[in-house]
Amino acid sequence: MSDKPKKLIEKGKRLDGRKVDELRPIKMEAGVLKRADGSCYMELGGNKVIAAVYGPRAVHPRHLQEATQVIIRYRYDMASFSVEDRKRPGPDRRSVEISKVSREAIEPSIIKEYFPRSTIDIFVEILQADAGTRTVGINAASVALADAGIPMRGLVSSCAVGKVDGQIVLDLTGEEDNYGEADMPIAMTQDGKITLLQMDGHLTKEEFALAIELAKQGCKAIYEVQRNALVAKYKGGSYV
Amino acid sequence: MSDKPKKLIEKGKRLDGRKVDELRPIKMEAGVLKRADGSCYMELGGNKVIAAVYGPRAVHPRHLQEATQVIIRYRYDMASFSVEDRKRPGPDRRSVEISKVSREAIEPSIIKEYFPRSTIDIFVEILQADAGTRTVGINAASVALADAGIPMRGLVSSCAVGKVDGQIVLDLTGEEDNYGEADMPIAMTQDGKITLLQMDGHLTKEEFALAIELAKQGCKAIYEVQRNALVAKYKGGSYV
Amino acid sequence: MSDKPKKLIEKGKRLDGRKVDELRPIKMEAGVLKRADGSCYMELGGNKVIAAVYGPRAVHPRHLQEATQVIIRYRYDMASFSVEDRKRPGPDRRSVEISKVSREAIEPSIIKEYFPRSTIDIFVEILQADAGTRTVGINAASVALADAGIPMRGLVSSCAVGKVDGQIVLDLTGEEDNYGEADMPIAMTQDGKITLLQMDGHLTKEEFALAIELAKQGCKAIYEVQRNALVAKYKGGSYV
Amino acid sequence: MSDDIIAEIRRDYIYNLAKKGERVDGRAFDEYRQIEVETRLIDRAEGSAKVKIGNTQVLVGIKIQPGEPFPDTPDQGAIITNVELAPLASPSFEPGPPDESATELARVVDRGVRESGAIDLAKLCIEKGENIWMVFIDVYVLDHDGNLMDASALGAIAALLNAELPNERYELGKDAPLPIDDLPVAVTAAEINGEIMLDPSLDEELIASTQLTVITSKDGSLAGMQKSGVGMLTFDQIHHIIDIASKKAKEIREKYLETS
Amino acid sequence: MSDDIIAEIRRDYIYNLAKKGERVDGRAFDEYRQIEVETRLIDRAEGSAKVKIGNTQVLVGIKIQPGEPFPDTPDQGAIITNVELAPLASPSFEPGPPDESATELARVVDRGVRESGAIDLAKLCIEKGENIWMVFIDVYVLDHDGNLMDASALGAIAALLNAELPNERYELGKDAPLPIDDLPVAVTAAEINGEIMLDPSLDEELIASTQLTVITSKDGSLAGMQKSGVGMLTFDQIHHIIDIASKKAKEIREKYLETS
Amino acid sequence: MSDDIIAEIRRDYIYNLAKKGERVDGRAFDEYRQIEVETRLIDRAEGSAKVKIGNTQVLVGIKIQPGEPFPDTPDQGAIITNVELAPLASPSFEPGPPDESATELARVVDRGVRESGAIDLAKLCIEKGENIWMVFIDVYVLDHDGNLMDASALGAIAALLNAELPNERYELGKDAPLPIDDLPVAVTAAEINGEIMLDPSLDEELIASTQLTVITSKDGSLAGMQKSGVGMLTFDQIHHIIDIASKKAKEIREKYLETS
Repeated sequence: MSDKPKKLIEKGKRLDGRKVDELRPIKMEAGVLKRADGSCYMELGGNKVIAAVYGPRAVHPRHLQEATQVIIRYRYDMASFSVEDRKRPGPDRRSVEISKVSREAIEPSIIKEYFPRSTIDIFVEILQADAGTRTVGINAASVALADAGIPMRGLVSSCAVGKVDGQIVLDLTGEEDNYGEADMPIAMTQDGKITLLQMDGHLTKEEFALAIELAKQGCKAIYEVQRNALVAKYKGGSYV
Repeated sequence: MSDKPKKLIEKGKRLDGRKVDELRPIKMEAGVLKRADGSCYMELGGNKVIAAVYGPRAVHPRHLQEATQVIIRYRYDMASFSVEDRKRPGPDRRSVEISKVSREAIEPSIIKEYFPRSTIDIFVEILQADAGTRTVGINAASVALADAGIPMRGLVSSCAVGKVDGQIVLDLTGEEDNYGEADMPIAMTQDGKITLLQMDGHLTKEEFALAIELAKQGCKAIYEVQRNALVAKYKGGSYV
Repeated sequence: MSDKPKKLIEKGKRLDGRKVDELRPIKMEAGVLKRADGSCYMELGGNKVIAAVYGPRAVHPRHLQEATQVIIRYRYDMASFSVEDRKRPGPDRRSVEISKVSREAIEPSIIKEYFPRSTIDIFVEILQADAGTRTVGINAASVALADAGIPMRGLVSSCAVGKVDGQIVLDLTGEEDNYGEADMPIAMTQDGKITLLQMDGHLTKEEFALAIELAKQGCKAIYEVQRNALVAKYKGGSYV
Repeated sequence: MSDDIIAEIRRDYIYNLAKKGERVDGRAFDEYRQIEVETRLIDRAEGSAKVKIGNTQVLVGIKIQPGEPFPDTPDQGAIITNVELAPLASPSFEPGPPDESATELARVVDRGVRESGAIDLAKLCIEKGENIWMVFIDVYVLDHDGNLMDASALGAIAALLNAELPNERYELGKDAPLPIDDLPVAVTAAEINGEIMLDPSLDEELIASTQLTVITSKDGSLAGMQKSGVGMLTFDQIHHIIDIASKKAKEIREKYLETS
Repeated sequence: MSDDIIAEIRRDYIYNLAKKGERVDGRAFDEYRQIEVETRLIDRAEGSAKVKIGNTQVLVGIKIQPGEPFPDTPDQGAIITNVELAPLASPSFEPGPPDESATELARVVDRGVRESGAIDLAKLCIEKGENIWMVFIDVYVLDHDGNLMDASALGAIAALLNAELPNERYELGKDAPLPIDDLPVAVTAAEINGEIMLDPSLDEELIASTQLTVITSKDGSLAGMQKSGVGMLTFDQIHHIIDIASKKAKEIREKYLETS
Repeated sequence: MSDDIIAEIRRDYIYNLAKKGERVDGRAFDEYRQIEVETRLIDRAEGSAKVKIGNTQVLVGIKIQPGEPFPDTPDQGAIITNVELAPLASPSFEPGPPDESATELARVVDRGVRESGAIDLAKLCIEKGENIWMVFIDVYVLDHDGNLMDASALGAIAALLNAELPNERYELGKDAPLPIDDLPVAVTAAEINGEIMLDPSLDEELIASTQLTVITSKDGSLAGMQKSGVGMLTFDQIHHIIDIASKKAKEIREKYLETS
């Protein structure tokens, strides 16, 4: 880890030139994999993430089935080369927790009663990581679900907000996350209900109120990108 | 490990002031947990142990069921902070062996034909360890089974005997176990049949005969404590 | 590892005195274990290997069964003391791969349609290793299958060929494998069809053609030994 | 099958009560069950605490030993938090590696201590780049009747408060208390049928659509949050939870942590 | 059940085509699907490449870090190859430890690089017996439509070709390219109903009786072979495969590796 | 189902024989099956022995290598005992980590060697606190027809007796035999229908209510005991077992260990 820079925000500009309420550059494409029932690739700044959906499909063994609704499974995984120091392949405690909260963020948008005794599997692979991977994964997963034709109440959009150099900012970089005062990933449905909320660090109640308003804006912008990716799927498009 | 003290027994008194045929102070209480079907807390000297019983309950998957009798499972586990150097949570070879011999010590007292196709689970957690944990676990487990209303032929009582400074003694401390010449945990039914017998170290046949007589006395004293704990359950009581 | 000797072949003789097309001394005995349905012990130079076959037997759980044919399982395992530096017991990546290619080498010789919904288990234990263990395992496994009375189209025979000091040689020792230029284990059926083929190192196409002809000779010689071991089973014999 | 019917009846019953502003055990929506905190129970541990919230019971032991620092923080001690859902605590806990709930629980307790700055990690450095104190927080759940999050977090900070650095054992001077800078307290709320209730019992947890844990610092600021469980929360609900949670955290801190 | 019937119909269809010298997707027996190689996609990795062969897609990342040498090769660097059959790549891949196919795949790719002498391991020694470069080749299969072996092997060598030793990060001088001595290329053939076809698609793999992978060096010599799958090959078939595989390897090497 | 019936018939048959003082294979109650001990079979191992008791067959290999001492015994060598119930030995053995029976077996063999003082561990210290000899006793069960305990324990001590410290390999002088101080021998008895029988065969083990293993030292003292299996023993039965076991252990020691 390099040393902390003196200032992360100077004259309203962040180290990468963004304003405090600005997202990093985004790239998103649906339908990038052939075998998966639905898929989506997303870049957000240095993050490169791919999501795939399989299902609904039958559950084995049978005693794991649920009689009245589909079971959602979600696996968040980081590629070994996605981070500075090689990560051992496979799940660790961090990815187990992220898989859980990501599933809980996505699940309310799925109409689960349509497919009893079945499962929908969501796989998110982080190819390159640069802070905010779980939010990128949730965005890509939501589009992949739509791409797979899963009946949904709407898309889920996600972004992180936080506190850096005393200011509330949108979409933290790795550096801002490491040296900032708070990090808060959020996800919400199209109609503004919160499905993911985590926070580490310190915020006053007033700062929290500001932060959550900023997150709303961020998620709205993300939602437009998600919509466009689904529209673009029917016109072709390129990824990476 | 500190150095060996010169003498472990001086003028018939052991380092903690006990006589050779004396048990350490005991505290025992039944019914200390709400969720478990039966439970018991026991202290013996520095040992602090809690046992819980669940069952009889159905076995899944079905091919593990036994058609004519209940299956007994027993899990002895040491809390990470129960010993001087932190123990990694989870089973190791020692706890696997102790779980096996403890189950075999308890099982003969249970009337297994009453609950075919079912299982009774016994969980023993060592919260603090001070030599003799397996015997404390067996004593607490037997009371927890009774507390759960499992039909039994009687209680199983257990204690350790050993050889220290050339003498046969009852209920070894950690120090006596480390620097002594032999350690022999024993369990027996109310009518004096042996259900647990292990020995490490060296004993002549004559010493063994002495030791087993001393163990009989010890188990008898333990049995009284077990009985009282079950009686006290119906009058209330406090633990720890 | 000791240093590379100057020459591995001098005047047509190898370090252990063999000619380039000569196998190491072989010992083979069928039916050496009581519990197994079939078994075979084989020595090839310093290799000491035992193979056991169980089955056909029922598959549990049922959803793993195959409706029209038997499932073959093959487990190649090295004893911890079979190599210079103690090997941790249990499978590693090397043994997983060898188990796979060995199964695939053996499976074509078994008439699998005879036993639907069943499994045949082949266990190979390397007691002492000296280069070529997988080929010795395949030879012993094939005899063990015959010893178990499994219906087969014929035996599978296996040996390694390679390139050492620029020459194509049969049945490499550990030293020749370490310092040689190529190693190629092969297995074939009685009628000369290849069921195992692996190669590491460098061979020209011409060398490859030579090597495979030499392998044919080697397998033919091995086949005679296998046949004799099965014949000898009905006359008694000694192993190790 | 009959399990499902009982579950449905229980759900209806609690839902109907909630509409009337009531709870199964008669508590107010912002009322905790009885809390008990006992400390220094385990002599072998450098610190310990047993917390009961109603029938829920957790035992926390702190072990402290020297170790190597992480490469990216050569001058800071380390906190390692682990939660064991001991199978004696609930019929639904199985022996084995931690499942996702135990993992989440451990990570939220861990962040509640670490990210809130409760412990001054710089003071846990023995020799920069070489030797630091590793503080193991091991939570053993003994009886599970709901709200393990608050019980575990309270047990962790209570145990840390009475923990001693074992300097003597390693010939580093006299034993000394852990350098505690803050007393973060976790308060969990459940959403049931549109209503918000603090300290959900197990019955309530099973039917809650989602829960939100809010960790508050001594100075009243938010030191951590975790939404847990499928289900959604409105902005208003979140602001309401934060409001009552920070009040309740102050009460708990004063009553159980600042007296010891 | 109906799966079996579809499988049988597909098998018959491909078998009948093979008799007529044809393949499902219209290719000649010795023709590959379209190959695409993209490099330097992952900034965090010391080298990377994405390879597509038809719909099959693998991403290979190279990580390089200092480590201790193996006791028996104190003056040589180490190559550690790993293949992740990511569950997003196929409905039949499950999360969990590598199965025997992933293990075989990793080991053949590994030997194809190591035993062929593609990397000069002696130049990866930093300090004899103390410190060497460890080169991790991690293959992530993203989309599985057959012939993972050739895609993975091609991705590995393509990623190694653009990998840099991170000398600066460890204060060992300037970054430098990996010392690559050879460009081994794997070509896989499937045997179907007596016919030999290169680059089997997934449909073809599922009904092939066996496959043979041939790895060829720049100088045309054989640098590795692996028969995979139950089934037998005649001597003639093997010689034929080696013949066409070495020609095809040359084409692939020239087109995708020697231009970069 | 029919398995159960056969098991019941076998049980009745053996029970009835026992009443008449007889055993299935015609042995007396205190008689062993034929014992064979072969040593030095595995050149790669520092010591080895194969023991047959009837059809039961175990192979024990000793590997010795330098290593770090345990913190609490800085001047003593280490013994690590492992038992592999190799799946070739019995239809009921599965590949995988050791189950509770294998674990118990390994631990009893281990204590039989360690706690009996058979090896002078102080002489296995190379440099105090730094370097010691680690002695790995690996027992591979090849054919299981009952009484693995006695076969494994006998194999362990027989293999240790011919093991050599590989001093030359590590440039520590000349190879030397292990410092063996005692020759503990395990004798196992089964209780069947009130009768006590030594060396139970597999058939007898399956219906025995419990077993007791008694380990005896050269000087006739008891050096270890382990009751194994559900079931109870009276005091009289225990004294009787100790009596006949110590006699039998002396015979076995003289015949198979003191001649080599």
